[in-house]
Amino acid sequence: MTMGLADLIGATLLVLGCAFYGAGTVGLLRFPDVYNRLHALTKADNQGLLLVCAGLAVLSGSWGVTALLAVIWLLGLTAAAVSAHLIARHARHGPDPGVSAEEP
Amino acid sequence: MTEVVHPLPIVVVLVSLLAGLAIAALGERRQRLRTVLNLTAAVLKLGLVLWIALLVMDGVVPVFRFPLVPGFDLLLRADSLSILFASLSAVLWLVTTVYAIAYMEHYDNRARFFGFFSICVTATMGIAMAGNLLTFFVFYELLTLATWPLVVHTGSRAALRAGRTYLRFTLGGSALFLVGLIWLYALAGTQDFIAGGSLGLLELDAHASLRAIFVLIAIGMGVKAALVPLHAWLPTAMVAPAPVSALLHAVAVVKAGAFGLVRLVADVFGGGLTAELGLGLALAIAASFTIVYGSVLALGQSDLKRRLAYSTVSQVSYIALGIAIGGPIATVGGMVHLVHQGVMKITMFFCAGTFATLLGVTRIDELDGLARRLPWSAAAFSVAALGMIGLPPMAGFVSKWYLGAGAVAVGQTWVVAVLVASTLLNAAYFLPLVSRMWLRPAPDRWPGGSQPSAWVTAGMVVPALVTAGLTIAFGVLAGSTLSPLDWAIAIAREYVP
Amino acid sequence: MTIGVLVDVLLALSLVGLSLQVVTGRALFRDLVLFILFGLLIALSWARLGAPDVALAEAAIGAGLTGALMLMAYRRLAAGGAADVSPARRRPLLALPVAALAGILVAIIGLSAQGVERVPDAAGTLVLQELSATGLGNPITGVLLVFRGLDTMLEMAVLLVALLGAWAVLGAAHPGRLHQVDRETPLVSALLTTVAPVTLLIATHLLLVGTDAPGGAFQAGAVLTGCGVLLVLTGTVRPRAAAGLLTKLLAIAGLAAFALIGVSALALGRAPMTLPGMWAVYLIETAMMLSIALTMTLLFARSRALGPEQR
Amino acid sequence: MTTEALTLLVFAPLAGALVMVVAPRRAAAPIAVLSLLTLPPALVPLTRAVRAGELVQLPLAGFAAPLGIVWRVDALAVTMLLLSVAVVLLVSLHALASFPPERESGQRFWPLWLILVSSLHALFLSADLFNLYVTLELVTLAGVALIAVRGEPAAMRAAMRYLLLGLMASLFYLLATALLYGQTGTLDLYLVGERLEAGGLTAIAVALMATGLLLKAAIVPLHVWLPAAHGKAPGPVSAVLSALVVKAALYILIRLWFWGGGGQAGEHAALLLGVLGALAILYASAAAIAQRRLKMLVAYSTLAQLGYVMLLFPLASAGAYRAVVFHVVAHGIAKAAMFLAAANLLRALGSERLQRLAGAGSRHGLDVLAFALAGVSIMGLPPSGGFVAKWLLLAAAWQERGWAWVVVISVGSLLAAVYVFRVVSLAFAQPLREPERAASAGEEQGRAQLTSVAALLLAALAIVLGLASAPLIALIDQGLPPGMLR
Amino acid sequence: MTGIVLGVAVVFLLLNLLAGLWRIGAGPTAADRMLAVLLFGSTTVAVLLIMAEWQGDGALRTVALLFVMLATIVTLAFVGTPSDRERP
Amino acid sequence: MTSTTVYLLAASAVFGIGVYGLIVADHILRKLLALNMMGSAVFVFILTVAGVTPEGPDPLAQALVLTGIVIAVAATAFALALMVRMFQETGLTSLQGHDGDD
Repeated sequence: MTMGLADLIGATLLVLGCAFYGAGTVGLLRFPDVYNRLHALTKADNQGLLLVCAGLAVLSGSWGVTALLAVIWLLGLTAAAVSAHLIARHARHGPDPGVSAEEP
Repeated sequence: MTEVVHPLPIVVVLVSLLAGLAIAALGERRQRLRTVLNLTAAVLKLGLVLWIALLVMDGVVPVFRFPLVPGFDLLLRADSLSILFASLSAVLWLVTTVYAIAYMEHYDNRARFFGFFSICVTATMGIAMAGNLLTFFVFYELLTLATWPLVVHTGSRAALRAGRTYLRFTLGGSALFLVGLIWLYALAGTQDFIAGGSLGLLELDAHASLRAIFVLIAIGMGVKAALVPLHAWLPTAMVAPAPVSALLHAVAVVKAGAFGLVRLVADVFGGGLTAELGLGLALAIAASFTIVYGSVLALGQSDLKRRLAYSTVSQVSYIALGIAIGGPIATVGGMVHLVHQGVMKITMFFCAGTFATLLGVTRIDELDGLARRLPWSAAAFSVAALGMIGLPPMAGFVSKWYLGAGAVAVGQTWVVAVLVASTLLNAAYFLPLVSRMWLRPAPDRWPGGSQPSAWVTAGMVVPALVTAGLTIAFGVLAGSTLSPLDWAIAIAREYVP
Repeated sequence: MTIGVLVDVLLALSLVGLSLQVVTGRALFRDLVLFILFGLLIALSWARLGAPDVALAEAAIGAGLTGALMLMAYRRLAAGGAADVSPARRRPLLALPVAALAGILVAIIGLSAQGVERVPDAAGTLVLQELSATGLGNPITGVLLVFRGLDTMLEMAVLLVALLGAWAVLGAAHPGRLHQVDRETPLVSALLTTVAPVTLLIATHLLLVGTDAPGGAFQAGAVLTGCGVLLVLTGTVRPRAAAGLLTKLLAIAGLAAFALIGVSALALGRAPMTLPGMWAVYLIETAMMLSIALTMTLLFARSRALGPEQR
Repeated sequence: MTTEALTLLVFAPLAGALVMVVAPRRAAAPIAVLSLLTLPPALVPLTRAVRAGELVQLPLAGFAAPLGIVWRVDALAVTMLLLSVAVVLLVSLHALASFPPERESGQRFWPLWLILVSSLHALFLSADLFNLYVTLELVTLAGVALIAVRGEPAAMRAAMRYLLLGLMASLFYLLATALLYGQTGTLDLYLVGERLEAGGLTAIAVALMATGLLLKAAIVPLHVWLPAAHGKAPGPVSAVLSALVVKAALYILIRLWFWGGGGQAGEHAALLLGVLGALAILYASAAAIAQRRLKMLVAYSTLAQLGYVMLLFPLASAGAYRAVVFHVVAHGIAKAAMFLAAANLLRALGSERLQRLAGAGSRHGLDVLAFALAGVSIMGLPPSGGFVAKWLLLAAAWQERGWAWVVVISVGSLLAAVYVFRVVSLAFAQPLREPERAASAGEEQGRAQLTSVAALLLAALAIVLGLASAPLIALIDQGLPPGMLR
Repeated sequence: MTGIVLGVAVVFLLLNLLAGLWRIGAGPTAADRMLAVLLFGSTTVAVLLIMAEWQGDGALRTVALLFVMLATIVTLAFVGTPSDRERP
Repeated sequence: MTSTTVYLLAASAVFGIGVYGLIVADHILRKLLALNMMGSAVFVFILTVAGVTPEGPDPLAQALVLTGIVIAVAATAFALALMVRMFQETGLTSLQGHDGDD
């Protein structure tokens, strides 16, 4: 049960990533309105994903995996950005009447 | 008697079936072609039945077999008893067809009417030729299905109600019949009709089961034979057109039930076994009760057709009575009454229909002086009525004589009392009609009616005269060869050697 | 593996909790979102159970497509002014015992089935033994295309029936306009220019590796559907009222290819559904992928055909 | 020959559907006719082989069970295929007129119709539990789509209910399939039958599967979806749903029970199934009597008639098996005729209220006749197929000393008489008022006649079946379940 | 040792994810709920990637890739507007 | 307690809950949600009950699940199309009540 240096670095990165995720969630739960939550969540989660990917890349020690992780992170970045943008617009222009029907 | 595989029995059945289908398919407008088809089929059928009769007289029994369900064939078998019933219906169908063509002149949906009319006769022929109980059942049900449209033909509320009642009784009865049949099949396998009774040959020990089976099947047949208390459908069915009533009462339905009882007692259980199980006496008592009770009810009717209907209830049970008493003489009496009651009752219904159509007369108190207006019909009616009462030399007398003598011969003298009572009651409800017709003065105005063309009138009167003639002839010529009586005696020899 | 079990317990509890919420909830939209999350967790469960093929399919179809389809349907109802807050009508008298019984029954039989010893010559084991003869490396693809091709072919028929059925009930209604996303927004155009090509790439990848590794026509088709849906939602392609020949041909391509090759085996004197070689596998998989993608996109867009935007 | 025949039965209608999707409209009718007309010749070698005592087997793709899927054809399968082809051909004749292939309605209808036929055949051929699941789903989905094909609101509601319950039923079935696979390591029904051992687990698996199948077969009390689904569907669809689709689920149940080891669930389970059947007969007949709409009445009648099939499980004798299979055929044909006739009357009268039928007997004689003839078979009156079935069933029940079943069967047929004659009586009644019928164009007239002819042909077949029962019974006897003595 | 870290990370992320559920329940707007979906999406991706390493199953990375790609679609489907009302 | 047992119990519970939802729910969409969850539960059940081979879960069971998932999504898509059309025609999103078409 020994841990090499690479493992140590990888694990640390991973733990840090998780911490960012945790922060994002706290933001989602605690922040006062939808824009604040959005901001906190996406930022933190992207950071978290980056750190997790980096950590895993180190742990795996394989270039192929690292490349794939990079692609995933980049795509995740785009997806998160677009989603956050769209949700924000939706929130600002007012929910469409159909959807809002469920609101109390 | 040798059995020969022969297509004749099925051909006889199919003739009227095909005629019926063709008539229905022709449609409403092709009236002349329909009439031709009707009459051709009827004549053809009569010819075919005579042909079979000739074969049978030569000692040949034509048989047609066809697998229906596992273990059971559709068996058509023309023995002497079949011929008795088949020739009755062939003759009466021809006559009734003529009458019906005239009578139905102003009715709607005649193609449908004559279609089912023919199918009805198909069923009757099948019943006559049936060689085992299942075949009998098949045609018995077909008869129900084919007569129902005739009963409800007018589509009025009353007709539909009568149709419902009719179905309630017949289908209920046939459900019991079927259960009895299944039971019998499980107990004894296939039972073809054999003179003297097929079950007797097996020497089964299951008396209780046999009794139950007999009761179940007898109920099924008793419904159509209108045994009290299964008779209630018959009077309500009087709403049907007159030819239908004539057919129902004289040839088809009621007679099919009675014929079935004959087959059940004589060909399945056999006289010996029936008596041994105590079923003969039970059936005789039921029949006797029906005879008396039907007559009493008839007495209370003021409507002509209803009185005739109750009279039928009473008269048809003579057949069951004869067969139930057993012994050669009573058996002859029962079987010959099959024919005799047919010709007499059909005459009366023809006439009743004629009265209603031409003069609007439907009630008994409207009959006064009718003989002056319609002498021929009145004469035919009177002959049939006197025959029913049992006045010699009419056909009815022969039947009653053989029944009485047969009962005495086997020691059942109480039956004579029933016969006497019945005769008195017959007289009580028929004689006033005859006397009203001939002795009372005619009213100024008849209740209604129409003035149809001469050939229509003739088409209604002549058939009644023919059957009235037969009533006399069967009585007067009872002793000659080939009379119904002679034929019945020949049959009885097969059954009670 | 105690941590592993802990993960499993967490997942399992969340699954149960989510399903309970979905069933008893009062606001439909919220329950819909929960359902989507349920799909995500199921996909994680597949990963935990060691079934990456299924996890792939679940991620693409079960969680992604189904959720999106439900959301679209919800939108359509909402657009029609359907009252959303239709709380579950409670008839627990009837339903509770039935449900409890069903659950308990399943649990009992499942647990007791766990105790049943695995039959040594179970079909699944045979699949692994016989796989080398097929030239395929992925046993699941082997089952889907070679050993039990009929199932897969009929499954394509199910998809076609769903499409034909949807067309039939669509009636004469004109396809609606779905897009609302402004393509002029830089982010959306970025999405289109990056994600759409990548989906094509991944779909091709999944299709090709499917013979030997997790992946295959269904997963690839689902990914491609994602691309199609993206195009529909951004208004890059528009619903059309009538299907052209190409649309129809593509819709039946998977089923037709499978059936045709399956039947033509007869001509070679082999049993029907025998595939003549690896080329047939690739051909059928490609055709199936295209059919799946088109069918699902059309079902999503609720239209008979799609075409480029007309100005 | 048999390999080609089997392939044709499934692939010909499927190919027809596929070609029709892409072909021009003009070609639709010939494609439909062509793909359907290949079916009867395909049955010839199969029937011949089975009559010769052969068990026709076709391992698909050359992989035998348990690895692959095997098509197996025994006498039962051939019987179902014969029924299916007969009904499908005659009902298609009706559909050619009621859904003209070259019109919009026909374009929607026919591909689904042909896929339904294909999947039914695949179902009857299959001996693989999971393949049966796929075919069942296919049948259900195609059936649902066909119910809703006209876009009528009531039909769509009925279709929706059918779909939801059908999907749930499939899940029950699938669950049980998983369990059986876990226990036996095979999905092949026959191998499952060999490997399955009696026990609690087996009993529960069978119970689950039976629940799913009974739900699909609409056995009371799991019937809630059927009356509306069959009652609101277009005529040809109702006909095939009642004649074939519900039977398909029962077919699987019978296969499972007598071939797939399901009988190990025990006598009590069998009795329970029988009781459900009795309940179905009595309840649904009474419900049919209470209906005010023609097609709903016919739909409830289907529910009642399905009950008779369930009596096979407690009786479990060769006689009962023969009776029930014959009943399935007889009822299929008669009910298809009845639904077609009802649909024709409904269209002609413009209303399916029973009261509107008054006097229909003289104006729509052919349809009323078809209805009545089919009714004869439904009531079990001679000389019809229904009678032979009833006779066989009564005889079997009597032989097994099942007096209660005898009573149920008898009462059931009397109740059937009540609802059938209710309709026929009305047709004979005097019309309430003279109908105002717009004179229809020549072509429409021709179509209407074709629909009536289709109904009448089926009804005539229902009667003829009673007279020509021997060959069919011989065929059925050829394939008695293992362990049943003739 | 690394295995334990990976496992703990998965557990932590899952708990994280469950905590996000609260936002779905609380809302208050539909957008808030979609945000939770966003959280779930990105967390699931991370969980899958870690699991891939943990269980040594590279295929799970492909699953993660798929999730990333399809995440947007759900969002796109969500942001419907009244303009998609179908013509009568 | 092994992983498979955990998932099996969860699947059982979800199946039961799904049955409940299917019967009780009023809105068709919610019924479909319940149905889909039931489906997932059944798929998990299949995989756990089929047992494992040395190379992971039974490959046949995995293939069955894959087929099942596709069928489920197809059926769901069709059901949704039907629901939307039904809603447009009748304004109803529920199946409760009488088939009122008098």
